[in-house]
Amino acid sequence: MNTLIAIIGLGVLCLLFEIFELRKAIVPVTILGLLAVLGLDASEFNAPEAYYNNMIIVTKFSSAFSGLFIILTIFLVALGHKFYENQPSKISDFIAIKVFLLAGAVAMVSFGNLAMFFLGIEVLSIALYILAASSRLSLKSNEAGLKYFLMGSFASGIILFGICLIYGAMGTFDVTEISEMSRSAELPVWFPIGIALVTIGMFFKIAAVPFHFWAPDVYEGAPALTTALMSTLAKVVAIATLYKLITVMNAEISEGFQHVIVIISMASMTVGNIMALRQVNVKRMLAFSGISHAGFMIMTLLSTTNAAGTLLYYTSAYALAGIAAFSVILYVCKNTENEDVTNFHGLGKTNPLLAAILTAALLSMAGIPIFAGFFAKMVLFTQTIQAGFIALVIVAVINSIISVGYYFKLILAMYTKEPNETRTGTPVVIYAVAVVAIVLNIALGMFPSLVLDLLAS
Amino acid sequence: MNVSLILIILLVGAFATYIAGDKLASKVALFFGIAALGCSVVLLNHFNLGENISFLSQWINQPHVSFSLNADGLSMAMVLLTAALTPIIIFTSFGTEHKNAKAFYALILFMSFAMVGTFLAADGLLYYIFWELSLIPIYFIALIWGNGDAEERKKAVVKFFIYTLAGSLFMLVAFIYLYQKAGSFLIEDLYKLNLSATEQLWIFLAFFLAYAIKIPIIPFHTWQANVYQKAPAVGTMLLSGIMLKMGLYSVIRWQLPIAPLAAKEYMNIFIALGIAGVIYGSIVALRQKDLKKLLAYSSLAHVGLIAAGTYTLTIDGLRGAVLQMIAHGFVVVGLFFVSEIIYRRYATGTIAEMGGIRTQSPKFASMFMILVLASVALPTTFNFVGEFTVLYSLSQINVWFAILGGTTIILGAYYMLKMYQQVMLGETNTKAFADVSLNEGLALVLIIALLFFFGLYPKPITDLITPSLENIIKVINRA
Amino acid sequence: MDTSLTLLLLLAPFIGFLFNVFFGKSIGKSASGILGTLTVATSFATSVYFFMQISQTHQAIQIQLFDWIQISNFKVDFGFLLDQLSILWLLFVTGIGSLIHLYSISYMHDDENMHKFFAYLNLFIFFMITLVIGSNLLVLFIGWEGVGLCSYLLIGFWHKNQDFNDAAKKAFIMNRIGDLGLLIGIFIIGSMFSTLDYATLKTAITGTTNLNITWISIAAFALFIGACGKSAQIPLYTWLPDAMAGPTPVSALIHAATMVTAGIFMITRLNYLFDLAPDVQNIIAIVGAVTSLVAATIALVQTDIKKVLAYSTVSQLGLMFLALGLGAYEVAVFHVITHAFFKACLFLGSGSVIHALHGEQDMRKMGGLKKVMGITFFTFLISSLAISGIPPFSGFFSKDEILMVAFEHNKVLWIIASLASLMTAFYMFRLLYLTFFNEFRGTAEQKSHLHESPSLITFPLIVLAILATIGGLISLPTNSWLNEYLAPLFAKASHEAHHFGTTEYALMAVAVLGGLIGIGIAYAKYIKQNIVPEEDSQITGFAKVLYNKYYVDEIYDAIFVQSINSLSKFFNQYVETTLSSLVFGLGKVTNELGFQGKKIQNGSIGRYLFAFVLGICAIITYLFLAQ
Amino acid sequence: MSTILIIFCVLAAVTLATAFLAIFSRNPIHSALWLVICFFSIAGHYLLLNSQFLAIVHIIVYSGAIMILFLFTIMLMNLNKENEVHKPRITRLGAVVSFCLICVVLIAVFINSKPIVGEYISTGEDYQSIKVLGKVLLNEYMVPFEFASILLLVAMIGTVLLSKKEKTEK
Amino acid sequence: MNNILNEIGIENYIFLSTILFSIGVFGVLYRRNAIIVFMSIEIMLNAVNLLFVAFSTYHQDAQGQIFVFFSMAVAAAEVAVGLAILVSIFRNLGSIDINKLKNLKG
Repeated sequence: MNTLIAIIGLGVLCLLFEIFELRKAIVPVTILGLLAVLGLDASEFNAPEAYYNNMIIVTKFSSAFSGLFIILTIFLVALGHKFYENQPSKISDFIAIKVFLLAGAVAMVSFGNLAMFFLGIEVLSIALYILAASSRLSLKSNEAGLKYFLMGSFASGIILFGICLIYGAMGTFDVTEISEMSRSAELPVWFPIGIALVTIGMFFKIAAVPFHFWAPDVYEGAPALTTALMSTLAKVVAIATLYKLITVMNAEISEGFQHVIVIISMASMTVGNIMALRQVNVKRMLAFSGISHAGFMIMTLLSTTNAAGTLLYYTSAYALAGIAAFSVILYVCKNTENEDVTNFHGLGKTNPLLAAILTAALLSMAGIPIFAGFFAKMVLFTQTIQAGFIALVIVAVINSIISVGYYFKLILAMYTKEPNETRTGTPVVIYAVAVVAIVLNIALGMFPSLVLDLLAS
Repeated sequence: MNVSLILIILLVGAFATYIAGDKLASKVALFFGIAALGCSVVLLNHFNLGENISFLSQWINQPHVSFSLNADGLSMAMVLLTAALTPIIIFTSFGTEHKNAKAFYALILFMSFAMVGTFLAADGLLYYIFWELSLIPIYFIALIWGNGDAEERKKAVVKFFIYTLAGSLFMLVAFIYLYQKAGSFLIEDLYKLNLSATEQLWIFLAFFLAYAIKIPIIPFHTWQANVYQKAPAVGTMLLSGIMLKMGLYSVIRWQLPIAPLAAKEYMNIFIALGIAGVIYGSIVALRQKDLKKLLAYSSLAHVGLIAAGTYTLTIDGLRGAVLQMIAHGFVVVGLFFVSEIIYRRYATGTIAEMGGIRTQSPKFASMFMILVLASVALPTTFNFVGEFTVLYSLSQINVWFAILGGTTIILGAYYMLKMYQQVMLGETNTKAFADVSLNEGLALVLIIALLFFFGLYPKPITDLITPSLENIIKVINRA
Repeated sequence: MDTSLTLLLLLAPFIGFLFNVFFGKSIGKSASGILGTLTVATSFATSVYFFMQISQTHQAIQIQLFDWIQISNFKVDFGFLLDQLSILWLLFVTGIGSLIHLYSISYMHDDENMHKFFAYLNLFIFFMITLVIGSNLLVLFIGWEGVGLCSYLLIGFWHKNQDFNDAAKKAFIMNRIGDLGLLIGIFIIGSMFSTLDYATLKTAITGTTNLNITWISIAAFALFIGACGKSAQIPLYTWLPDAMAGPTPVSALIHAATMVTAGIFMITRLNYLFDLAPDVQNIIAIVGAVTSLVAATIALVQTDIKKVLAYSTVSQLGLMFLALGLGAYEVAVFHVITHAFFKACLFLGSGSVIHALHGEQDMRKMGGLKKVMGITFFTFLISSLAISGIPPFSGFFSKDEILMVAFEHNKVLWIIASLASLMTAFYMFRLLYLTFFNEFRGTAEQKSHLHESPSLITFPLIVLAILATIGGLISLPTNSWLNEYLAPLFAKASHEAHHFGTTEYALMAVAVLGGLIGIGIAYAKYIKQNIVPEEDSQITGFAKVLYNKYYVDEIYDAIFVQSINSLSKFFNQYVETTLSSLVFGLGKVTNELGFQGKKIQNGSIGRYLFAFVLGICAIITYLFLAQ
Repeated sequence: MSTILIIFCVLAAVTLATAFLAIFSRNPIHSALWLVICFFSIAGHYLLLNSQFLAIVHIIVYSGAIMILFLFTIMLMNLNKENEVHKPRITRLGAVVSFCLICVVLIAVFINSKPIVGEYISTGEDYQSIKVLGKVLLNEYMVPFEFASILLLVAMIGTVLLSKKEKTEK
Repeated sequence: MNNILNEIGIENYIFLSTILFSIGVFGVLYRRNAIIVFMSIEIMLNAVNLLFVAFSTYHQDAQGQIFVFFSMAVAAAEVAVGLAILVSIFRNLGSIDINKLKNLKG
């Protein structure tokens, strides 16, 4: 709770800074502030408590994920320092929106009441619509914004309908009560339908097939930093929320529901990976990659009792790799019109460090050992096999193989092609973010227990 | 003192090499390579004295993974092979200029690190990690420092990477399944499992896919020739000299003891596949126009025989396979170095452009000849010891296996001598061919000396590996 | 003492080899030649010492150096066995070897790589000694392969000529086919008796009853294939005539006197095994007889002086195998020894001729050399008489014994063998007449250079001629020293039992008569009628078939080499590409799917939402309506 | 059929009809006006269900604010004259199909489910007067209430951000 | 006090809402004018709001109505943001035809 309040306070502070003409200080102060919030969050980790009539329930799960969100936000804010340098008058707005977005995200994982959940998801979504469309002179950005907005609102409608049906069945929005009731009596069929609809809405948010169509278009059109945010923070928030939703409401996962999850997971992985193979635009490629990762993350829903740690680990690994990759993309495509692979030609020669970081990030996403991505997949597979879905794991494995194809396309472009332009300038912040993100990723790979055991009961 | 030391040396070496810069890189790498070799010899000494040099520490709690390195005779032998070949391979590269040398040598040491790890790991997941880890450096080595047309090379290398990765991922699934059953990735726990026949079959096949691609056993070999041709000499040596042996080692260490019922049940099929590889590889090698490709197919034939030996599940088969693995490691490194020496002078790998070299470079010709002979397993070379033992074990299963597998000594002689004739003999070549330099000669002599020494006196290695192989046989026969 | 002497025996040539390899070039040609010769002579001296010793003690010397190969049910030592048989072999290997080394000093003097030649020769002797004195089959196998290697190196000694290289390669590969057989035999023996050691093996085989005869027969047959390869028997004989591409001393040493007898040595060594497999023995006898006849017929029309000798060697080896097959091991050994003398002499003599003619080997371009090359001619004549089986030369005794044994067992074999002997006499004297008699048919330039060879060449000739003359003494029909000497080796009682009666004398007379008839025909044709063989193109009829060696090379080429090559082509062009495209195909299909999939993602919000709605409907239907 | 049911049916018919008309009208202004009527009919439902406060809020927010915003935008863009070319037939078909599908599926599910039997509970307590709503909203739902302000703040910043011209400082 | 749903039945509200919701969905798919599409989404949200109130009555519970407030807030916020996006598209494109927004695809 304190975390949430502090974050909101920080967002307001950002707006105040604009008023007092302290623009230069916004980014550093926000980062410092977020670090402080991170500390606050950590202090709440071992003090689970419910606040304000169960509106906010702080648990290990929520504080751990909040911590991850805060870290990701720190990276994204730091990257914004460079990204928005040409729009000084808007920087406070951008930063503030991101901080509020973080607030929405934290609310989403620590909700104790479906109202909080819904408001959280709307804060997040609306902030994302704005960020996606934020490059107002670019038609691509506008298009991305509109597409995301239309489809997102549609999905919100579905979620709302779902919540409504849950309410209709239970007569309350409080998850604890819902959980208790769901266990006891015979329920009207509204409840499972409501759960299904909410889940579908969340599937949209994490871009799972067949609700994924928005993702590539929006990722491509949105400004690169927003894409970074969507592919890392937003996706992670959505899957964490979905996981929490399903576990906390104690929705009895019926066999049919498991089948649905399995099919969607398989479809997401397969479609995402196959579609990514022929992409030229790196952001678009990562969008499809994100879709396939969504498929992987959904696998955690099959073993709801003990997969929280796994999910945290997977999302951390994925998001950190994503941050590292996007830092490099931001650097490379800063002055280019698009984010095509051609821009990466010869990066291995012109900037070996960033090339190495991008390589590492892609390897992590591909699930090559020592990077956290490998352990994430491994633990996930272990759990899924334990849950008895070996066919799903085999599909996942085949997909991992396909995914190598496009990740390596980018790596090959960096190392085997001749550079077509000279790159100058060493933006320290981008370097720092990229290095820290990838180091964290590798550290997670070396000591997976640090995160995996965090949520062990 | 325990075996993790050698891993640390190699890893530190890789970083040190990178830091040392392009000029010093090769020397620093060689230093660390030799240091690792020294370390492994010292460790061997400790091992022989009966000290415990294994290493075990908890790593991941949930799922239960430990950082467990176990040094038994088999592992030590493979580690020694790696540790001995690494400095030799680094040394052979001294005659070739490599741009961005620091990265190049660092990758070599890193690869060595990963391979040593694979040989030592006693925890399934740790083993898998090292196994995968070794793929990355060779990928970059082949990709960046390789020769030939860049597009072709890219195609070959990516195919190789994806193909091998594909195989090993199924192994990962198998490991996870085993974990699920045993509650641990530790090899001793996996050895204790009593799986049903069906389970064993699937596990066996999953492992087989990984190993068949890595080794390679036909028909999973299609990546091999192209990658060998395109990779730089060092890469080819690492691949053929050590990396193939990872697959064979793993068959002995993991596949057979974990799924013995399946291994016994389908033994004949897998032996037959190995032997088919012998014949097929030899026949395909006959018409190769590229020296490195020819050597690749010869390698296919040899490892086919080794694989057949491992699948006999007899102590002779395993022992012969291990001996032959080590012998083949040295010979193939020597032969690829020979092709590199020719490449340095003629800048070609095409056999048709060679010929008549012997008159210009008698020393080189002799050493090449010896390597050719070793490769065709002439008695007194190390390869004979291995090949004899393997063929003997095959004859114990079925004489026809021995006869068909034995065709390697005929066909092998045919294509190797044909190649030697086309490359070295005939009218003096119009292009000048400088005889081997001191460095080149030294490396070759070293390899040759080792081959002869162990060819005449394989006892140290046999004694080293036999107890652990007997243990493995015991595990295989536990049910 | 014995150990170090054995090592001296073994290692002396090896040291010579090493020295010649590393320093041969710097110490000069003569020095390297002398060094090479001395090392072999040292071995010879040691062999003589051992011979003396064993003649007195009758005790085999066994030496074990170290463990070599460890197999589950047995262990192979690196050990040596010096018994009657091996010492006998040692004597003539090192003896003739020394002579040929000596000969080579002069013969090879013009070659720039003479030190290498001596290195290889030394190496050969080293391996031959290993082969002979090894205490088990695997050490024998070292030598077996080693001599094959040296043979390869020496046939292809003039490596600039790719034809020679082809011949060398062929020799090596055909040998290896045999080697595989030998290995299989070794495997079977190893698994049956858990030992490869001769001594243990002998006790194991002779001491046990109810052995599995089938497997023993298979083992014996496999071993026999090995022997076929090394000793150039049908079907693996074609390499030997081609091996004449090597320098003549090589032909004399390796391809006449020593290496090719390895097969006989091995079978004699394992006589107790072969005795248990009568079927295999029959095969051996038949193969031997047929080989001797076939090779002899081919030799009838060859015009290359060395080719004739080569086929003669094959033919004689066939006779030895005949004897082996009939269980008369000591007879075979006897013929090995006499054959070594006269055939070495013949080869060296032909070398002397070729030397004088600066490399000319075609008999049609020789003639009349008797006048200039007296010593060569004389020694050649003696050896020819010996090989033709004319008493009192050594060949008479040995060949006669073979024929006699054959007669005892099987008349058909005897007829074949006799026919082969008759032909032998014919073609040897054809060779002699064409080369040494009548007028010189070469160019004038060659004629002006004709000369007798230097004494370094003639001396070995003389020594060998003497041996060819008196060699028969070691095993006289009535009083065979050799049989007695070898008796401890054999499991069965030796053949000396045959008392000499009329049959025997009649047989002897028939044999001699045959020889004389052969000589007579040759005389009539080549001296009286002064016929010179036609040019290649004019040969017709059966002679052409013979001249082309029954087209066996071509048949082999068509059946084996070509089929393997086309198989290789097939594999390379189709199988490899198919397999490769299968793997690539998977990738391509996925890629193409990705490409096609892009069309679905067409940017239309309507379509996206439609998919969304469909998704919802599908899930709801599945969850709540389908059950 | 009771009066209430009849009222319900009429209101429902109006709601659905106006919703359809809003979608089918070519002219956006007409659409907006139909939609306003639709909202009013929904407010009628609220009144029917005796939640007067909500009905009023609904009219104020939707008809008063949101629809005015729509109309304002339509006027701003001068869209009122646009004669929209109809989407291609396949798209229309898709729309109809999905409408039917989602309708049929959802209704089928609801019909399939167990019908509610017996009396609806009636506690008799006041649960929807302004007073009660205010208490619930500002006590129990204080946090979401505050959080909604964040939502609006974000929307506000966002709208400003999207419309604000960049200062050309360079 | 009698529960009004005894007269009408909660099912009818559910059906009404569902149909209204479906009409919203239909509108989103059917129209290419972005503004109308927005309106259709508003219809969807209103359909749910209606159901909330109906359920609120069904349970005799105020929370459902409270939720409607939030839902309205959300609707308002969405409309504000959506229209802002629409305006900037109109500025760039001169049209709000969503069929013209197909630059991002593949």
